[in-house]
Amino acid sequence: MPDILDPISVDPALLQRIDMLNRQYGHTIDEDLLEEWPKFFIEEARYMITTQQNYQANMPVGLILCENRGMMEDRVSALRIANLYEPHGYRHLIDLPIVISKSEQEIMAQTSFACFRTVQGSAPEIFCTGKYLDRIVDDGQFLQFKERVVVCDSERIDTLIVIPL
Amino acid sequence: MPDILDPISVDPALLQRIDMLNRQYGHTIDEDLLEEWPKFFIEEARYMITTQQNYQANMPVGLILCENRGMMEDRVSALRIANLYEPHGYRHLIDLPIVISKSEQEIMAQTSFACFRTVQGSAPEIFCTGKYLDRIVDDGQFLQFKERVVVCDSERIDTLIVIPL
Amino acid sequence: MPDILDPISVDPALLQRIDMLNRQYGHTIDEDLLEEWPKFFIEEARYMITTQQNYQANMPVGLILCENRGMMEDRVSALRIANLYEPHGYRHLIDLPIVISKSEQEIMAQTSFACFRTVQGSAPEIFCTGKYLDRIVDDGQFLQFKERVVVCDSERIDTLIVIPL
Amino acid sequence: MSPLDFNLNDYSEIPYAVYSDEDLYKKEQAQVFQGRTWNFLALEIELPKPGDFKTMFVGDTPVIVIRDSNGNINAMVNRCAHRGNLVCIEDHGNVEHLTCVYHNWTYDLEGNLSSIAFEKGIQGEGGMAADFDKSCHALEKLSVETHCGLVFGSFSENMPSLIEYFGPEMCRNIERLLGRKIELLGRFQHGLDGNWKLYMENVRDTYHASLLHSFMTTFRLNRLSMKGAVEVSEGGLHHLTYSIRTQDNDQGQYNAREIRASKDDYTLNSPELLESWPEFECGTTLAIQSLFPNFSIQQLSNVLTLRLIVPKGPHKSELTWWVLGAAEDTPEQRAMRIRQSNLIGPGGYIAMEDGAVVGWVQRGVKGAEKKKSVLAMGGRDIERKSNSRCNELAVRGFWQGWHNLLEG
Amino acid sequence: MSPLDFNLNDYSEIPYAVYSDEDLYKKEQAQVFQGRTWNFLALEIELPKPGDFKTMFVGDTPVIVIRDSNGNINAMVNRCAHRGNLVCIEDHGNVEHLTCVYHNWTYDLEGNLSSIAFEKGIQGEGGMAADFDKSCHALEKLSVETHCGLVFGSFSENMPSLIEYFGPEMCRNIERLLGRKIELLGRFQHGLDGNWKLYMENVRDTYHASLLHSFMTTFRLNRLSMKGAVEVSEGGLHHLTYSIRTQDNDQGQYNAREIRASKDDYTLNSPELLESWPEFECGTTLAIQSLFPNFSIQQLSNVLTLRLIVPKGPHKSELTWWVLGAAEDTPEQRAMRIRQSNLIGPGGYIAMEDGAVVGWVQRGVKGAEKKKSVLAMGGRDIERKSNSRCNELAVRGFWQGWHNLLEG
Amino acid sequence: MSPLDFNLNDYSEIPYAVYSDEDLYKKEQAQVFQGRTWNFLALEIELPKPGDFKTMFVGDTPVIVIRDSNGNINAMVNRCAHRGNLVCIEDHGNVEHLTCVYHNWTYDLEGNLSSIAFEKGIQGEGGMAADFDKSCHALEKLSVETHCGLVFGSFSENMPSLIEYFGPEMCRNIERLLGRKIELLGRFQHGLDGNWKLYMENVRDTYHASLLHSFMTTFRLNRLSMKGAVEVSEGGLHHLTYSIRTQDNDQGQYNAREIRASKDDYTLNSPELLESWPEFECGTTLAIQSLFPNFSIQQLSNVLTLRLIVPKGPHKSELTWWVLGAAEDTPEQRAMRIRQSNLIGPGGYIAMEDGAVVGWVQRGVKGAEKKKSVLAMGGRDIERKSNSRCNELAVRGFWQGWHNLLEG
Ligand code: FES
Ligand code: FES
Ligand code: FES
Ligand SMILES: [Fe+3]
Ligand SMILES: [Fe+3]
Ligand SMILES: [Fe+3]
Repeated sequence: MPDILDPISVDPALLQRIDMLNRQYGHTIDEDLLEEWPKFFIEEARYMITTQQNYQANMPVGLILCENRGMMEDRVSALRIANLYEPHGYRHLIDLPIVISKSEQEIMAQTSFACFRTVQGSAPEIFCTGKYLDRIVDDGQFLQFKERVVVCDSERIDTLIVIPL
Repeated sequence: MPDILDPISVDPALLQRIDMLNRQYGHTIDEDLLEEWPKFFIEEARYMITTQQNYQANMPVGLILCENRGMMEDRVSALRIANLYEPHGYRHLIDLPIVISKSEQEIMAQTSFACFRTVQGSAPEIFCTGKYLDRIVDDGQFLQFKERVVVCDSERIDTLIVIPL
Repeated sequence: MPDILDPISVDPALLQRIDMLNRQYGHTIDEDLLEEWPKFFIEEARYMITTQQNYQANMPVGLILCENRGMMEDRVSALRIANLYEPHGYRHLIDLPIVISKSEQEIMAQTSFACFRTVQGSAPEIFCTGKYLDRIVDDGQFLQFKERVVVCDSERIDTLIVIPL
Repeated sequence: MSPLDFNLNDYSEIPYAVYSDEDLYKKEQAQVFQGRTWNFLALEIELPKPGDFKTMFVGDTPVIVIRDSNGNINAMVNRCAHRGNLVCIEDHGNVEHLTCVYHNWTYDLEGNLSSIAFEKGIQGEGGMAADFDKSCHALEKLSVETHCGLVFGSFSENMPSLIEYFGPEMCRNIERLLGRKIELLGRFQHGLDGNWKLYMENVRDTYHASLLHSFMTTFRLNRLSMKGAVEVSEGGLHHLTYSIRTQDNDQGQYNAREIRASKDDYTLNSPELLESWPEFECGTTLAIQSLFPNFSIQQLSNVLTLRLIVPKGPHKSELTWWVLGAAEDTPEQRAMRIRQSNLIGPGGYIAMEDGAVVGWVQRGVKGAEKKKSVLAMGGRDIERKSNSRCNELAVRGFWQGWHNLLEG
Repeated sequence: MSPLDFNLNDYSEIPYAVYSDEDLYKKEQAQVFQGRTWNFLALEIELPKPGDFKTMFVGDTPVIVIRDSNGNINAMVNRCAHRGNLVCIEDHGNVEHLTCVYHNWTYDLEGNLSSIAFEKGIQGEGGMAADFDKSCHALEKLSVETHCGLVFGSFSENMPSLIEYFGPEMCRNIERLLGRKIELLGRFQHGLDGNWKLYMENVRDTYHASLLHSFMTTFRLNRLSMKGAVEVSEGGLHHLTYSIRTQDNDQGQYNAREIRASKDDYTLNSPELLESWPEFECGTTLAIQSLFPNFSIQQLSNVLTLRLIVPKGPHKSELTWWVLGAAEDTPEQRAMRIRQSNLIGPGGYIAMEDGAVVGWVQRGVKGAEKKKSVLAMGGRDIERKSNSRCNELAVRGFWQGWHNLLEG
Repeated sequence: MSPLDFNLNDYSEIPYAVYSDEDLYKKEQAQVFQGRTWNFLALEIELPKPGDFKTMFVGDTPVIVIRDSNGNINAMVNRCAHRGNLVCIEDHGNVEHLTCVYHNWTYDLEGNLSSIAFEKGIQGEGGMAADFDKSCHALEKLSVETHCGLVFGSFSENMPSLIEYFGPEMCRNIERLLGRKIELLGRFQHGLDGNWKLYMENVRDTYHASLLHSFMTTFRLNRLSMKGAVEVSEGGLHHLTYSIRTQDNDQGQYNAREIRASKDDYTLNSPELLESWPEFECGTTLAIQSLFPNFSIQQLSNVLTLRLIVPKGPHKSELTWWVLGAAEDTPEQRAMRIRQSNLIGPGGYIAMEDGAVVGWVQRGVKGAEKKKSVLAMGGRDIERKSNSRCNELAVRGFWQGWHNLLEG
């Protein structure tokens, strides 16, 4: 029997917790609660945005790289204080997660997403589609990302990317 | 610990009922069963479509306003009988709900959505992305909207909006 | 009371299994695991891609028609060996299913989807939006499609369609 | 055939090329929008405090409208005098001075260049060329005048005053509707797939309203059998039409069998949508006014709206709607305005067809670049006033005004 | 170099600018699509009943095709004689008369203006100008002729009859395929990122089929070693090519090492896809016919298709596919046609490459506006017939026909 | 005013039409990109093995860059000599020969036409015209030269060598940065909503960096008060600017009250982002170099990047970024480069504003087709070198080089 039909069996409750994590994650970004965004990650977490092409070629440099939560906080403060860009917002549609593996230490999950961007005064547009590749830790009470690699389907970014995906 | 990771805890069964409500809601519109659409609302419900800009500025006028179910039925009958427009249909992708608050009287939920429009003879296009801000009542058996405010991310509408979102 | 609010009641576990089936289905295509794709179908399954216009007019010819799993395997081998096209990939966003009917023999379900296409070197674009009309069989252990009819909202396809939807 | 090949002696036939010709589009920007016209810029109440600004477009040129510390409203092109960067990125906000982000050139709220980063260089090296005179490098300024809280600007100097430009008949209606403390109830953008002039024709087209808009006809919000009139100002530039619902001399002209738009069978479950109160002594229940080139003021029952249609190339345009109320409104009156606003905008029971028809005509005239439309309803002349609205008088007037400017 | 700088004495070199030049595109609309050509409009069976209409495009001009109460099929431009609005908004339907929604002008099913709303005004005021003559304001009409259930229209008057225009060889194939009761099995639209002429070249290109389409070559649906021929009609306008699969004089020309498209290794798990029956006495298993300017009829085994390629500007076009069956088909035959339809359309095992290559050439010739393609396969002349299909005869013919019309 | 109406004696005023004029765009393709320039094509390390190829654009013409069996890198237009199809569909790969999928014409890795399918026809019929000479139908070839692993190509023959074209000063910097074994750390595309020349102006604009980029100024990565210089090569074509962070003669010029970009209040939680090591003896911490027409090499601390800006019509362009490391890097050094790469690219703390400002200027100059920008910072002349970077010297140089080519 094709095992493709038989994904690693996951307790529905866990699936729902991961889904809720993604839901809150998208909500936090789309509602511009960006100061909260780093809290989805553990202190020494890694966050990277890259493209499918760079990812497949194992290129270490992507579009954005944070090697710990502090660097994520810096991304947010820069966006508030230092960087210049036209006002715009995202609307995430995040699919349900597929659990790739599960161990004592972590859960590896993959999730498809589309992110629409609305620039002030303009119509909504597709900004990015891609997948989240996550390593999630569970302290029993909360789920947090130990790593989230955002792999964009396209190697092309329009104008700039300042709000995290 | 960041409470952003700890959304108000909701009985999964309720979450699923709300989700099913949104599912049926989108299905009803996309399948052009519009005469059924008002039934998702209680008699004295409020339905409003507005833009993020008007919403944030507390502007009372949006794109469409129904102050009771009768006004919703009028929207549907006008669309069938009175108004002129090119044949077109929607395809809703509705995210899973986030429950903002829950009381005896009502559940407040927020849900992201994207609505694609296909005009006769044309390719599908993004018509609108945004969020539903809902006040939902539960008579024990059924969930219905007491209020649904559709907040569009963009302040710009292309050509016209006649089918409810 | 409007039965629109009262979809045929389905055991949540089944709903989740169907959802997981769709999730794996989209994952398999988007990750280019196309050799696995036919395994989502039973041997004598029917797979068809058509347009809303042809579907409503009961036209027997659509865009792609496979009358058994072998014809699906041929679609995959042709795409690998015979056909020429520019490198591109999909990103599916698949809504949650609505169960239309359920019997001993099969489950009929309908699911909305959007499929984004990223052609090498280009930005992501909407390739197709539409609905899956499924007849699903449950051997107790696994769910598989006895029939999947992909109904595209638009009657227009851009350039070509070689990867299944 | 040139896109400007009009009939010599009237404006009853319009070459379709005026909606699509690229060169004409460029000429129109120079002669109409940057020419001898007053263009609507903003509502005064959009800029309550000193430093408040908004950005918008005159034709397709980006413009800043801003209130200075003296409370005056100024307008200047949103283009840095240095190398052309947009000086204001946000579409509205409040600033102390205007600073271009590219090289930090700074302008006062009148648009004068007040400082240049490193004007004298650094450590005695670099700095602006000796012959460079800051006073010659202000932002490009528009003349600005306001009337009844409406702010207008012009790229031309020594324009006639707004009052003269509009003329007494037009001013009377502006004052009737806006000569009081108003408030903003909502604003939105509306994208149209057609040339801006198709929309202005529609606004000035007293012939179409009761024929295109079933809702309007069926609920007798406007019929040509009602008492009313259409006025066109000198040279055709502006127009005003109005009608009085309560005086309908209906003699069955709106026979449902002949007029698609009358629907005997159609009624509302919630007629409160149309609840209104007699807001004006004159009894006017519908008034539509266009102020050349691309601005319109409308009263429909108690919904007061402003519309500005901005070109986005020959084939596209963007419409901004402002929905207004009066400060003096009672809660009930305010509620009625809000409810009636279902009639207007991209989702309006009445207005939605106007958005659609602009796109349909644009598509209809494809391949007709050498053909003409005909505007012969109500004759071919352009009288200054008619008590009948069963004509295309105001549309012919639009073309007269437009053509004179273009050739002028 | 002008986009029309062809070799004087033949059509074996084509300036690439013909695929992108804007002015040429406009000229082409006038001289080719609105010129002395018969353009495919519809299948008769798409309009079975009086009042049935569909809308489509001749070139980029919107057209209505409609069956009147006498059962005749008429065609007229989908542009109101008043102010250019689309008269039909739906892409198909059934009506008693044609009413423009904008001002309710009404036309009969022949396109004659039958009534004007408020023609005489209201209460004696307004109404159409005295000199306005309804009979001079019909919808712009096309001449219409039908043959074997195919409806064609022309903007030109006194065109030769369809039969003369196509000529006997072309008619013979039309009759062979469609001279019986047919039914519609499916229809879809196909967007292409290239100039419409690139697609017509492809249709007429007997050289490419077995080289581009692996599926075709591998399963010996068409090889140049098979018995067949290509015919070009007088002046190059139309073409027909056919082959007989069962008579293949293969001498190893399709050596898999040299011809990318032959795949020795490739087989089908479900060969029933290709099951067919000998439908025609002549034994023809592949026939491709193009009827100038932009229509094609194709028989591939038992799949019968019609294709119309419509320009959407110089760089884009849109293709409509009709898939046909015969009323007399047995259920088995019908099933085979349906199964074989996997070969055609945007998802067709064979057709998909034709859609892609149009876009690739359009991108390839970017920056080559001053260069030319070469069509020297099979010499440089344009014979009326060749028993070899290893040539570009029919493509040269296309350019001859196109060029004569453009200059004509 | 023609888009080429420059001041006679200097390049301190630039007509805004250069960013939008359609005819100029066409002329630019011929005179600049297909003219007497060396255009960046690839990094040698992108094509390590014989048969490795990539596709890209010179101007808007599609080009193939490929390594042949002798290890030489060749470049040819990606346009089949037969009928213009793209010869390479994939954007990179490895091939033994170049085969066009349309009709199987095959070229060797130097672009010579080696075989034509059915050149002699089939069974003695068809085949290429007798007068057709394969040797005259190669792919259009570019001259190719490489320096320090950078591959350049030109449509012109007998160009000066790369070394001469760049000149010694420019070569010195290329060698400093790339004269060692390098490796590719990442590559991405970046879409910009503006004319390509706006981006090249930005690259050459030593005046803007510390004023536009808060991050750069706040963390003293680059200030005009630092020791540095700008050099412009003969005729203005190329430029180089550099600065040394450790030698800042700051005298309060960057007063946070006057310079928007200095943010006293702003600090990093994770300053390791900026950790760097002194990679170069010269002490240079920032070097930006542009090689005419559209290529740039940049060292920012330890981030080494290449940028190529390709036009996509007058109003759009596409930027490719290559991020480089050195084979000799220690793991710590590599980690620093990777961390510092947060400064560049579409998401770069510093680079993101450059992408945005290109679009803002393009929008700002709408409606200014008859106006000019002013480049008078640091005078109006074009010296070959200045120890101050507080000027627009290198931008004026760009226009000199561009204008001479266009008129040349
Ligand atoms: S462009 Fe505004 S300061 Fe330079
Ligand atoms: S445009 Fe058709 S009736 Fe006026
Ligand atoms: S176009 Fe390349 S072989 Fe014909
Ligand atoms: Fe109207
Ligand atoms: Fe083909
Ligand atoms: Fe910069």
